[in-house]
Amino acid sequence: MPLSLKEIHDLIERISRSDFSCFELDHDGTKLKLERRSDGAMQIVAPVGAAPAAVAVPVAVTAPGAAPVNPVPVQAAPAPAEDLHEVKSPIVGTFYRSPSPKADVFVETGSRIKAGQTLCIVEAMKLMNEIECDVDGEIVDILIANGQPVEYGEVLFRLRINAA
Amino acid sequence: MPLSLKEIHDLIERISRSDFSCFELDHDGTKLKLERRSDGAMQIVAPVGAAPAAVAVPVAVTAPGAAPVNPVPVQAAPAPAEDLHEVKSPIVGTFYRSPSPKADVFVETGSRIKAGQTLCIVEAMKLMNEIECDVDGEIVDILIANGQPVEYGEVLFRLRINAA
Amino acid sequence: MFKKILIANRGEIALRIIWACRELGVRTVAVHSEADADSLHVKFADEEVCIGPARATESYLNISAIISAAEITGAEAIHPGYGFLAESAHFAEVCHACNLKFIGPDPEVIRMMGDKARARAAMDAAHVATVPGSGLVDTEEEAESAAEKIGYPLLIKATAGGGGKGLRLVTSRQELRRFLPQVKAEAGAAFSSDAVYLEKYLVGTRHVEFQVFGDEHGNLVHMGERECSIQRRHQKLLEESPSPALDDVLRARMAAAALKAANAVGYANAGTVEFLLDKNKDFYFIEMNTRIQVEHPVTEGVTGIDLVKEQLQVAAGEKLSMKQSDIVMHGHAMECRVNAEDPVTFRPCPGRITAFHVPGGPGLRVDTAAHADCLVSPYYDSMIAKVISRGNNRAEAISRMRRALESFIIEGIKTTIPAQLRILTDPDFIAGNFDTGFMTRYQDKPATPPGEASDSDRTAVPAV
Amino acid sequence: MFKKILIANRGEIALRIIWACRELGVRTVAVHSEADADSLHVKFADEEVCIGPARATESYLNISAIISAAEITGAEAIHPGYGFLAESAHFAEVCHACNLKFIGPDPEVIRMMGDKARARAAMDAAHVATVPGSGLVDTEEEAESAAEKIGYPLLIKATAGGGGKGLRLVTSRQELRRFLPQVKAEAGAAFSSDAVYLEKYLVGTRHVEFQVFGDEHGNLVHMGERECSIQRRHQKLLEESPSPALDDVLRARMAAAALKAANAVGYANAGTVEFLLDKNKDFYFIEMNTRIQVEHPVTEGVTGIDLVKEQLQVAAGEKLSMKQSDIVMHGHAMECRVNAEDPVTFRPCPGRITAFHVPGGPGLRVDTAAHADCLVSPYYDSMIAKVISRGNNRAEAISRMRRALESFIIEGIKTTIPAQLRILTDPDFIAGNFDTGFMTRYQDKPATPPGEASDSDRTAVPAV
Repeated sequence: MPLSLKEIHDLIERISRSDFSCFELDHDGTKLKLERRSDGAMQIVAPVGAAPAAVAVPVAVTAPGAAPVNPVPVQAAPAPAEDLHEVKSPIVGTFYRSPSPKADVFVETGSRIKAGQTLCIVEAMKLMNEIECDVDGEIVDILIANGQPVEYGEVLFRLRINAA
Repeated sequence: MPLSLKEIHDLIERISRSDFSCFELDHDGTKLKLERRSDGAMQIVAPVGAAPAAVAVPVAVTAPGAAPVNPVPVQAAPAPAEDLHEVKSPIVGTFYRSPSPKADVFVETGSRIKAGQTLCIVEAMKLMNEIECDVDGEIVDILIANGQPVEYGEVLFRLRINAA
Repeated sequence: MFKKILIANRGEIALRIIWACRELGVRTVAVHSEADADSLHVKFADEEVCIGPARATESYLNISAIISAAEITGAEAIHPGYGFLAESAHFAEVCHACNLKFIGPDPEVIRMMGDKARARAAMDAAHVATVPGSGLVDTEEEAESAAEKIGYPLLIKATAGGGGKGLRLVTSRQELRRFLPQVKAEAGAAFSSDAVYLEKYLVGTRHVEFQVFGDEHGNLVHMGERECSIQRRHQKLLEESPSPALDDVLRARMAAAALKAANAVGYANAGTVEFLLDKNKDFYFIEMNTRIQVEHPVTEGVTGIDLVKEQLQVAAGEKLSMKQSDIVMHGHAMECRVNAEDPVTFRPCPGRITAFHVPGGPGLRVDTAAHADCLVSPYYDSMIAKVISRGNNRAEAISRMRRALESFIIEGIKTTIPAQLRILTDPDFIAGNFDTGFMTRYQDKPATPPGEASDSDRTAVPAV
Repeated sequence: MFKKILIANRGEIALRIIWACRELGVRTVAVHSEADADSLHVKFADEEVCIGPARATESYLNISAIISAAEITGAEAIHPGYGFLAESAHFAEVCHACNLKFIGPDPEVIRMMGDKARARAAMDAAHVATVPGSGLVDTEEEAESAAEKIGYPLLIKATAGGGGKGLRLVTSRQELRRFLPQVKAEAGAAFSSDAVYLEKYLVGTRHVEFQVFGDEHGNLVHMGERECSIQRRHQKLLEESPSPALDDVLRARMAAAALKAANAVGYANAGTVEFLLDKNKDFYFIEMNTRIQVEHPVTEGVTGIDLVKEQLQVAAGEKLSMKQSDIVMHGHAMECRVNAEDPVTFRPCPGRITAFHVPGGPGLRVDTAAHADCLVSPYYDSMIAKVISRGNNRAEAISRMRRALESFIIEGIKTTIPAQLRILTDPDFIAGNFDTGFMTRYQDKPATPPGEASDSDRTAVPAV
């Protein structure tokens, strides 16, 4: 028997409150897939079976009065394939792709990187902190635009690690 | 994989808050069965598999400050077998087994009853309301003592209905 | 003081009464329908009795079941709350006949104030101004001649009416002829009395009511006013005290009239005298509510008096705990009623509440019997919470109410919170410029004339 | 007024500051550790920044991350709450160096009051009585000669101590010799300063503190006292105002001393002057807390003033919104801290809250960031809610608190509610007869001497 609407609502609610980035279910005629975008909102990608069209709206995991969520287009932040390595910001600050406004960027999408190579700068309290790569690989995604603020733990880059 | 202790706790909590009278789960090595007694408490009947002994205690579904639940001894109020008929009080009042203090009781355990026969009196606002039986059968249980108050809908008698 | 009382009500007001009893050391008996077996008023009472099935007529309006519940539990008194049997003179009489103290005024006072024509006559005798109107009118001819004297527009009102029923605005003789038989027929069907009278329809009026309180020793005080003009189809949405329309002189005049009205009938316990106030600062008695009101926390906010505890003490024969000179108002209080209704159509939206988080912080109070994972029943009133804010002035009370409603999380059902927030940001509301027609700006067309008495917390009492 | 501020805290105080900002129309930035991503202060703020992992030293005590968060969000000021960085003079200085207004007093005042010896010297100069004691004592000989002058019993206290650490009761010269090096070693390890001094140990004293408030224009007022003698091992459990021990004359004397203390250092913003009060009605300055206190709602309850809004206004350069003569106390207020702790052993019991229902009704306030299905983190303070009751007198405040705690539903974890209820039914507590030793009757043996300053809301600040 496929899941009821209520059951699907419950699942959505539950997953919304979790920190999973992806949830897939194939259950007796119901297929449900939830993916979390990098801005924290959930998107219902493929409600099939018993799920009516009415639930196929993004479920923003925000309380009333909270800042509006800026939906990031799916193309800009595809879910990482299983072998992509993430480089996260170790500090709060402002993200810069080059050592100075007129200088070349440290890396581009497609750049081949060695561990220890500088990927970017995060400025915090007027200090320029160089963020180094911890693996050998190739840049697949650069998730932050030049000059944008970053939080602690925010993903900056995704790399395909070199095959051994 | 059997359920974790946490998962079992969650299930118990969830079912406790629900109004299910019985819950059974057979899931990859874990078998769990919960049954609610007539006083509203849950009893874990058969936690097997990953469920440790520590959870095998009755979960009383009461809030702090609420009236204490009087656990009904299992012998005194056995769950009705499937063919027992219940006679409930249609009004709030005081239960009397005989028409006057010195008179004989209307019925005893084991009495054979015809539909329309008086089983007891419930006094409300000084009026003596005779409660009549709605089936033919034999009295199996008398659940209220003489002179005790009864609520609306409270079970007074259980009868075994005569085979047709 | 009583040792044990029974509460003949449900929801937030039943809980409110339980809190007062606990503070006074009085034991409580909750009664409930089968639909309410898991309700908080049942959980928090010391004892509970199921009195019938979900339908109110068979449970919360079932006098015999309620009296029996009091008898089997040994309760000494019954608090009726608001709605249900709170203004049933018959119920109050049955209580007394069964040696149960009814926590409210004398049955005869309830009966008189429940009959609009008799209440009006009593006020006329006490020299309290009432809205210009007629005596009972039966025939078309009587009505027309009375209407000539009063002038149009006017209202046809059923003596036993309430809740917007048995009420019709007419602007001409033609309309009067057309609607008179209709209102009589409606009233006869709904209230088992088809007596009607005519009343001048006042434009641009405010609904301002005074809280009065008497004891059984002849003492009587007032506790200031509540401004209740923000109504939608006779449903109060937001109440506040003090009223932005009153100055000290007008307040003193209206308070004196309220005390005169209550004195005229020898009033004991909590009561509310409702007035219409027009732009010339003239005010007219419209009715007296002989019970605790939904909006009593507004008065508690500015006076610091616990009205329900006072009700219990007075009913137990004690003297009022304060003199008039002890009652001092501080700051400003405001109440919003949060209903399980669509915020645009105001249609009830019962259902299961999946998440529920009440706002906290200074100057806020939330009275509710709702909670996470509770069912808002379709059988009863749609009000699920009252939010009361208190500030040192009206601006602070408004800003506090706004942030409270913005941070009140209720998921799973629709509520009127968006409608309340719209009111709280309306420039006319913020400036204090409004009358009972205020809410018409948010609706396409009023179905009944805006204005005057809201009876949302009075439930029609069937003859039992 | 500021357009946007950052709140460098978590839990109920972060929410409390958000409420104040919303009422003033100030936008808020929440900062949070990875463990707090789903917390209510994050949900209710206008913006939020993750500043580090769960450990407080890497997040809520991480000055560089907090300042960066303020910079990337464009906040103009930082409210530190209580605990964490609230009494770090260094943090306040860094804020100012980065053009961020620190919402609190001047860094130099924070530094002076955080150094017990310097604070004492300032009070001596201002002729505010302090507990008889010595200057810094380094050697055994210095200590012994100072001890002869003060008399036993006395306390060895570390200058930088707090939270019950760096503190030892000694009753004889032998004990002094034995424990002096031990306290110095402890203090050196815990606070990076091993400076200690001696202080007379007073028996049967009460902890009574005065709320003071200054602005940057030289105005200074007091808002009455808070009685905080109900403590367990220097943790306040219950606070109230007014104190049952003060009459008007003593209140006026102590208030004058509190104002003198604050004036002596040119105090601006909210502060608390703590006194020990002995049975002879003599009182001694013990310390000044240079921040908002956990128990500030008690003062809000009796004065009607919103202390956090006042903090923001004063920090923005406005004058105090009231004069001393405007501040009038009404009724009685009481606070119970509900902690996720075993009610007998007081050991923290973190875990998941499965059901959470806060009490409502008149005269009650609950400040909390907890909710149903939330995790009480083992990383931070165990306080999950503050319940504040207000009544027209102490008896009403007590009965109200009792019914509030009895109806506060928290399932899934243990809380201190049973311990609080025990206090609220204790005849000595009800009679107002207690001192800081009160709680020893409920524990086998106190590990540290009962009495004086509770520092539960002051967190040791690591050198950053």
